[in-house]
Amino acid sequence: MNFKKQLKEGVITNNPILVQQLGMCATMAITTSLFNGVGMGLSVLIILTCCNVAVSAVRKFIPDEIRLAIFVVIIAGFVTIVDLLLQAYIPALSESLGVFIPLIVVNCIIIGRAEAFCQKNPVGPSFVDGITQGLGYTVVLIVMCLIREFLGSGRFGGGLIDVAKGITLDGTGSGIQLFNSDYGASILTLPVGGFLTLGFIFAAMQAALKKAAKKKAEKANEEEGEEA
Amino acid sequence: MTVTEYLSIAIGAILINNFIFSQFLGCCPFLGCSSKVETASGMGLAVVFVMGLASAICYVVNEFILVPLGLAFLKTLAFILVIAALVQFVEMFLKKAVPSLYSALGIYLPLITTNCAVLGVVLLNVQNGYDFLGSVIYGITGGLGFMLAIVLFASVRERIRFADYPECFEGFPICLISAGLVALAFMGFSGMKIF
Amino acid sequence: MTHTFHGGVHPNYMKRPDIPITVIAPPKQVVIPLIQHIGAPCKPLVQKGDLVKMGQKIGENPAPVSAPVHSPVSGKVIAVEPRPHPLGDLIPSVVIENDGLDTPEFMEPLTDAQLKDQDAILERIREAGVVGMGGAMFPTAFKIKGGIGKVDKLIINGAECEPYLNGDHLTMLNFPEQLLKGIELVRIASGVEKAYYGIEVNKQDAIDLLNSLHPEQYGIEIVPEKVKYPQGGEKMQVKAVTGREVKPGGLPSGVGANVVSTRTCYAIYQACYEGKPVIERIVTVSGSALKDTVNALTRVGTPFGYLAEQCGGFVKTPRKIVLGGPMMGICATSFDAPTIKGTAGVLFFTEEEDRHEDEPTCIRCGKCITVCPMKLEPVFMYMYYSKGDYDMLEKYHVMDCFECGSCSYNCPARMPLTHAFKTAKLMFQAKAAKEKAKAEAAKEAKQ
Amino acid sequence: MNKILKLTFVLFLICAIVAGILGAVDLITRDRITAYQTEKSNAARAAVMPVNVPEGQALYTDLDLKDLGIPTNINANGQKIKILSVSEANDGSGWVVETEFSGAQGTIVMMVGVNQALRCTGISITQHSETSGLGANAASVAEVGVNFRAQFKGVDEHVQLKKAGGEIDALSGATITSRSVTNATSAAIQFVEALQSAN
Amino acid sequence: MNEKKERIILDVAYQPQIRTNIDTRRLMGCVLLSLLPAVIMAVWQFGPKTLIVMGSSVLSAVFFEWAIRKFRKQSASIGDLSAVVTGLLLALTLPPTSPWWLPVIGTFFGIVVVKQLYGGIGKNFLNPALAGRAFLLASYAMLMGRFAAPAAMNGIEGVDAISAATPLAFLYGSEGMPAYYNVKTLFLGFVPGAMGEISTLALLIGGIYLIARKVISWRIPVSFLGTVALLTLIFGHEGMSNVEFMLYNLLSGGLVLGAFFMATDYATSPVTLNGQLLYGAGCGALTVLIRYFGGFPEGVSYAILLMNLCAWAIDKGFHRHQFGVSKEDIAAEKAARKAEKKAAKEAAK
Amino acid sequence: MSIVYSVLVLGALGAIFGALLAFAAKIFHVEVDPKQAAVRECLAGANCGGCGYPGCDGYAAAVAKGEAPCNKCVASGPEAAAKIAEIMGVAASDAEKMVAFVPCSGCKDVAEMRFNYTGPEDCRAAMLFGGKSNKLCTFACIGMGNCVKACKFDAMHIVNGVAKVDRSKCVGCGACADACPKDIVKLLPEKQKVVVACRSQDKGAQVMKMCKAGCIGCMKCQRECPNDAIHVENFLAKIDPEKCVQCGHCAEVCPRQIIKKLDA
Ligand SMILES: Cc1cc2nc3c(=O)[nH]c(=O)nc-3n(C[C@H](O)[C@H](O)[C@H](O)COP(=O)(O)O)c2cc1C
Ligand SMILES: Cc1cc2nc3c(=O)[nH]c(=O)nc-3n(C[C@H](O)[C@H](O)[C@H](O)COP(=O)(O)O)c2cc1C
Ligand SMILES: Cc1cc2nc3c(=O)[nH]c(=O)nc-3n(C[C@H](O)[C@H](O)[C@H](O)COP(=O)(O)O)c2cc1C
Ligand SMILES: Cc1cc2nc3c(=O)[nH]c(=O)nc-3n(C[C@H](O)[C@H](O)[C@H](O)CO)c2cc1C
Ligand code: SF4
Ligand code: SF4
Ligand code: SF4
Ligand code: SF4
Ligand code: FES
Repeated sequence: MNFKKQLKEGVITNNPILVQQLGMCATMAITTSLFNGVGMGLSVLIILTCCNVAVSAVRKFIPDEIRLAIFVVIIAGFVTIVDLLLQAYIPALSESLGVFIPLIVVNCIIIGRAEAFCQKNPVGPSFVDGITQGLGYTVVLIVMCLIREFLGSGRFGGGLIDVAKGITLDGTGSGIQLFNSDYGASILTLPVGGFLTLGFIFAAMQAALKKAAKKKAEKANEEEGEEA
Repeated sequence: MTVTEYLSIAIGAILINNFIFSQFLGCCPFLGCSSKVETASGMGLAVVFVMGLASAICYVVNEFILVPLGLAFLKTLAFILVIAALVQFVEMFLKKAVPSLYSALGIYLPLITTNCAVLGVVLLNVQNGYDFLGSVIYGITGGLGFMLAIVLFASVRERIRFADYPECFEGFPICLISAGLVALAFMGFSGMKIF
Repeated sequence: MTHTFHGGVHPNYMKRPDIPITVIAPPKQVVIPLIQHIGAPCKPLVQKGDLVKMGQKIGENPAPVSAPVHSPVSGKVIAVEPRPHPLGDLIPSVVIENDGLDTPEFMEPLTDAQLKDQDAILERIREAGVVGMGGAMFPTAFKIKGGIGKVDKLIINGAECEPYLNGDHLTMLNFPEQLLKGIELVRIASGVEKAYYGIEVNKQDAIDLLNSLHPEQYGIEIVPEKVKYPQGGEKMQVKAVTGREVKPGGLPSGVGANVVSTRTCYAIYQACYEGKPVIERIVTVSGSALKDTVNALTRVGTPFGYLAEQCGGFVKTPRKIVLGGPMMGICATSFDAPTIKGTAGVLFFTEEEDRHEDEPTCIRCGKCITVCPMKLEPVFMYMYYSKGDYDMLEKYHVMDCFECGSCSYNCPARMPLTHAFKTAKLMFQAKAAKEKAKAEAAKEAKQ
Repeated sequence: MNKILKLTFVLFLICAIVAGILGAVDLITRDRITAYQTEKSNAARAAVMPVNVPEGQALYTDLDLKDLGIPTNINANGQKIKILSVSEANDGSGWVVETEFSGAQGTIVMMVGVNQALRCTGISITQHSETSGLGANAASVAEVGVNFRAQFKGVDEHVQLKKAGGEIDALSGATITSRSVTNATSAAIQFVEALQSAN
Repeated sequence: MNEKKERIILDVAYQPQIRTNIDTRRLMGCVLLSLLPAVIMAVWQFGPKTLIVMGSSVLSAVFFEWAIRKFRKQSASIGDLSAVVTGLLLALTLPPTSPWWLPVIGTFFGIVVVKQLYGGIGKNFLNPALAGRAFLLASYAMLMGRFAAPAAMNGIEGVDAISAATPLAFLYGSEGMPAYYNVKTLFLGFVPGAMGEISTLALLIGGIYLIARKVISWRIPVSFLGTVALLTLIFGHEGMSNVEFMLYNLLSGGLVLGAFFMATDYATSPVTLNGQLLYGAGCGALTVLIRYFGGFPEGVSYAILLMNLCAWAIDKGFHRHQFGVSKEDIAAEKAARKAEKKAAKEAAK
Repeated sequence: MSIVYSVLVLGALGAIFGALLAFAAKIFHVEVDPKQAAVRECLAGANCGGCGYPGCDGYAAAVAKGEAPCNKCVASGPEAAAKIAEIMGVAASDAEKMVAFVPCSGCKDVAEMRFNYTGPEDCRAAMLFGGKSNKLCTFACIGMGNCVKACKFDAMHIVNGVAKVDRSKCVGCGACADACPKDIVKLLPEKQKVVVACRSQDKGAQVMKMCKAGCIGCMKCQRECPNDAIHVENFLAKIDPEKCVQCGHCAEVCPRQIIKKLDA
């Protein structure tokens, strides 16, 4: 397995959200500002990578009957570590993500990868898998944030970027106002907007994948034709 | 806590702060198990059951073990272990003791462990500082709210079967958009205060 | 008090009973299909080259559910071969070259004693080839026989609820006494004391005329009915007259009723009193492709193209030929097919009547539900039909649809509802047949 | 049996290891987390009730509501306001009262500073779910919000909206929010009054 | 006969061969006509600028309907006028002070996302106009709450011409109803409110016309209004008699507009007859619930949207028995099924 | 101190949980269908419910019972679907591969229409009218696409009014043949490449009037076939697959070019 292929899989062809359809809750709940999106994405990326490595490292010693229990304990351990670290060092992020940080424990992506990938692969690829899948997750979160923030309140980079202060890690950045927020459809920052935005991104992804598949098939056909 | 407070917890959990439509907890089974009304109600019942039970037990674990020992930071880990054990145990118990209920709910039980709503509800119980009864009520009514949402959504999906949407919306996208529209209607309950 | 049922529609009736009956000369060549009824097909009794007389029996099948056919003209048989049938495929038919002489060869009229004898009447009804002329074309003798003992209410169908058609009304007006006598015969044949004659009140003149002839002396009561389509439907007649509801999948005789139509009764009169078999009937010829409506007394076997010519020819190019009334009538696919015993009307429609939509979409107005006389829910039936969902179709009782067309008529979106339900019923039949064949094959394999 | 023991042991081991690590992480982070929380709550209180105490000394003392024996549900102009907590400024200048009440769209949590003279020294809204552009302006850092809140400096328990004959200008299009904020301010002052007379 | 002549290829269709002359376009036309009194009232009371809002709403609705169907390569459907109805109804639920672009966003959401994404007329499960309004309400609450005073209120003391309070704000507020807001002004429509909702009289004329033309059935409006009347009569409100309170409730807000024109939307309401009664009652109960306890002064639109979600389930629940099945038959069938279950249970034991 | 407590508490929880699970595994051990277990192995195990079944086990059980299609688990992707199909023995069968074929070429510009059909898109619905076909030729394919709707593999399409099989996609399941109310669609062995694309049993003269493509029973193919593999019965050429060697000579000599040699 090479990195490039895994990257493509993680971000596009086997994207955890858009293709594997896992981990919906946080995807819709916290993507209201770029700050949240990046923070959540990176948290998941780190936890996923750590869990992948840990699971893959101990995979040979785990009795099958309690496999899942062990996975869960490992995952919950890493989640708690990240949770505590965030509370101590980036409290703003911890506050704004709230219960969704501990809920990473039940995020299907992590167990899913542990079961589907790490259990069968050595540490190296598992590590890469954690990073690429985490990236795939993060990218979708960021896209969601950008859309919801822009259409909802005319802003870019809320919490993370400030016109005066540059990049802010304490979540106070007011973002770059692209148009008057009075004209923004603020419903998009509400739950309704979460469902709708993810729905449309999902559809766009399906359309793109289908188109790509069609092109591929056409190309294959052409080649076949040439050979014949 | 007073009776009115319990009542407002209940109404809040079912309608106003519905687990799905305003808190986004439990979206995976909500989207996955809603293609038929029958499946949806089975799933909903199972969630009510597990959420109520988990709230009760986790309250005890938190209040009598973790907090006195100063181990609040372990709650996520402890709770998920409890939930997983509980679900497994309930599954066993039902299989043996109440087979009829098992055949109705049992198949949904494994799915519930990975449901944000269950872990979410026990964490929120702690966060909101509910007492024992409050936690149980929040657990059960939160589950009822989930059930209301999923059953209603399942009936909407039965209708969407006859709709004619673009091909690329097949599957999850149209579900998500429909869920968004259902959430839009549920906004009618927002800000409602009964007590 | 007018009697009626639940649901139904009020189409634009376009009725012209004021136009007197025109006798149409039989064509040079008549085509007599050997199937003009429900049941076993007739076998030809004549061969190419035979000379036949008007009223001569030319086809028959001894099976109980069947009815013989007779030659409507005198002349020479020039072919016995498949020819286009108005209701479908190529069907074996006797083609007769008309000699224009109409030399008759009728049966003997029944004697007075026979006219009181149940068996003699039934025998004559069969011999004269009388079939349900309300459109169903079910052999009448068999139907009456089946009801003997079970039926306590005989209902004569005088609703003529279909738009355009005038044949029943004109029969009532022109041959009232004969009609009453015909009904009496049916009553005797059915073995009941009383017959109820249900007539829609838009034929008030006919009701008055019949009432003035003392119908009670024939054992007949006239029941005025509300003007509403499909008042003439069998189940609706039974409901309106007796208040009983025929069970799903059941026959009227299941609730002790039998329904015979006006024209059938008149045909029975002719058969018994005059010895004349079913060889002609009043056919309403109308539609915007023609100049005017014609109430044409037409021989069986007259091709549609010829009929139109005789009725004044086309003023516009016809787009559709409808056999029977516009609500229940089906489309013919060729001008060459002939009229048969069940053809009550031939309508030549142009774009004017056509309210067809290329891509209809249901707007869920529910207007189909309010009009369905069977209390079905067409909007859902159509949805499930479109998804091929057999289970739900069954649950929504598609098999109980009797294809009255009320729902489609009333649908603002022009959904082809009735068409779909007919197809769905056929699907069920095909499925059942397939399963039966499979089961039989399995059985055979075992043996 | 052997197998059961083995499984139990493995899971025990893993749990123990994870727990050990977590305990260590907790040790490292605990102080920072508590420090941050104190700092945050002090900052929120200082915004409505500044204190002058020597460096290094605690700024506020939390009072236990249960011990005070004063009713914590206050009816102000017909609205029910709940007192969540109260703390005393350590320089003796006044109190910070945390109130909870319903706004137009949901629950609002607000801090009110009250001085010894029973005058409001400032309000700050810490939690709310009012509509953005309407009620949410009450909490906003923009000019509308700042101006709105500034009106409450110095008011007494009889504070009222202009519509009801008082001195507070309501936020435009958000009378309900404005009214409940006003009522809560009044309730906080009433509470402090009861507190004073109880002492 | 005439071999040379080209063979006429006939149309065929299964029965019936004739159709009623009332088609979708005509039904929608009736709805438009019946809204005319309300439109006239709006223009009279709020001035001709309301025409701009209505115009932009209707035009944008039609444009989006046309554009999206073109984009999806579907047959054109603007001819059925349903988009015009949607546009007009959306405009009528907006405050008269709305800027012209507000309904454009609303119709975009209503037509593109709510209606055409699901395949167009009859396929949507949520009322497009109301969904559009809910979208706007959640997004531009500021603009959606600015109710101007009608012309009839000119010169009345203490009236803010730009943002007057609607009767509902007073009815459930704590200040009490000013004397000006009485049954007569409410009925005639001389009060602030959304463009189309103010005049109960104008709406009743239209609604009764629709029922008389059989465009809608009486069931939904009657059970809707009846439930609201009953519940408010029972529960009342302090400061006025229960009858008065009931009348004010019936006459204020979008209740009549909603009951006659929006709850009756074909696509989103039940089609079964008893189902319609339940649906109307549900709308009424939810309206009262939201008016009493909700975060918004007005509950009608959300009540209808919530009941829209239940329409399919209601229809399924009210599936009726076909002709020929008597009450005894149903009872017998039920008994048989029960007995069967019992037998199965015993057999299992 | 808290480290010690946490180790103790969690260790205890872990021990209890481990014991419980172990007991459970022992006491409540249920024999699962080996097929189900094999299917379960292929699934991602995310228990996400995306398949519409209650969890991966539920889905695996449904697949093993043959109640669910093999490709419902999106999370585990198409490869897993292929593997499951293999386990279930759906795709790979030992029998000779069959491909569907529609023996009619009466497309719109070729066959004379009998009537102008208006009604639901459904071949059975169109058969309600005289001739049981919308074309003058009563044997013709109606082209309303019941077969297309039945095909789950997107292998059947209506091209210019006649059903046409995409041989590269057809898996030979026979769903189209089942769905065709006229019994037109036939399954042929894939190696049978020479076919007669007509099924009219009308006399040649009649066919000439009705369809520009149809077989007129001219017997040329029968005469020219070097292997005696083609015969005209009821005015229709018929190939004997036992004798046919796929030379395609008949296709070359057919004056109506109704005998076709299929590629691919
Ligand atoms: C919808 C519908 C409408 C009918 N209308 C008439 C009618 O107007 N007059 C009539 O004689 N038969 C009508 N029939 C036929 C009757 O149902 C029934 O077949 C007939 O009265 C039986 O008498 P027969 O066997 O003598 O024809 C109608 C049938 C249906 C299904
Ligand atoms: C969607 C929506 C959201 C609202 N949000 C608020 C709010 O957050 N705060 C508030 O005071 N009023 C809000 N209102 C308006 C109130 O319900 C009420 O009409 C208003 O407070 C009257 O104030 P006024 O007299 O200043 O117009 C909202 C109204 C709507 C329709
Ligand atoms: C937090 C948590 C998350 C879980 N996530 C998954 C998961 O994503 N996929 C899974 O198959 N099982 C998951 N499980 C375990 C299941 O609930 C259930 O115990 C398991 O499917 C039964 O194990 P088996 O299928 O290996 O026999 C999870 C358990 C917990 C406690
Ligand atoms: C009686 C009646 C009421 C209608 N009400 C609405 C409505 O409230 N909102 C709307 O968008 N369209 C309405 N329409 C138009 C149309 O039916 C609507 O766009 C459909 O929902 C589209 O599927 C109505 C149409 C009729 C005939
Ligand atoms: S055609 Fe069938 S479904 Fe339609 S109204 Fe008549 S009986 Fe009812
Ligand atoms: S009448 Fe037509 S449009 Fe109305 S619900 Fe029935 S099928 Fe749909
Ligand atoms: S092959 Fe059969 S099912 Fe397919 S379009 Fe032709 S007639 Fe219809
Ligand atoms: S003649 Fe042959 S090819 Fe032509 S339409 Fe008939 S069956 Fe099809
Ligand atoms: S992420 Fe919440 S239930 Fe799956």
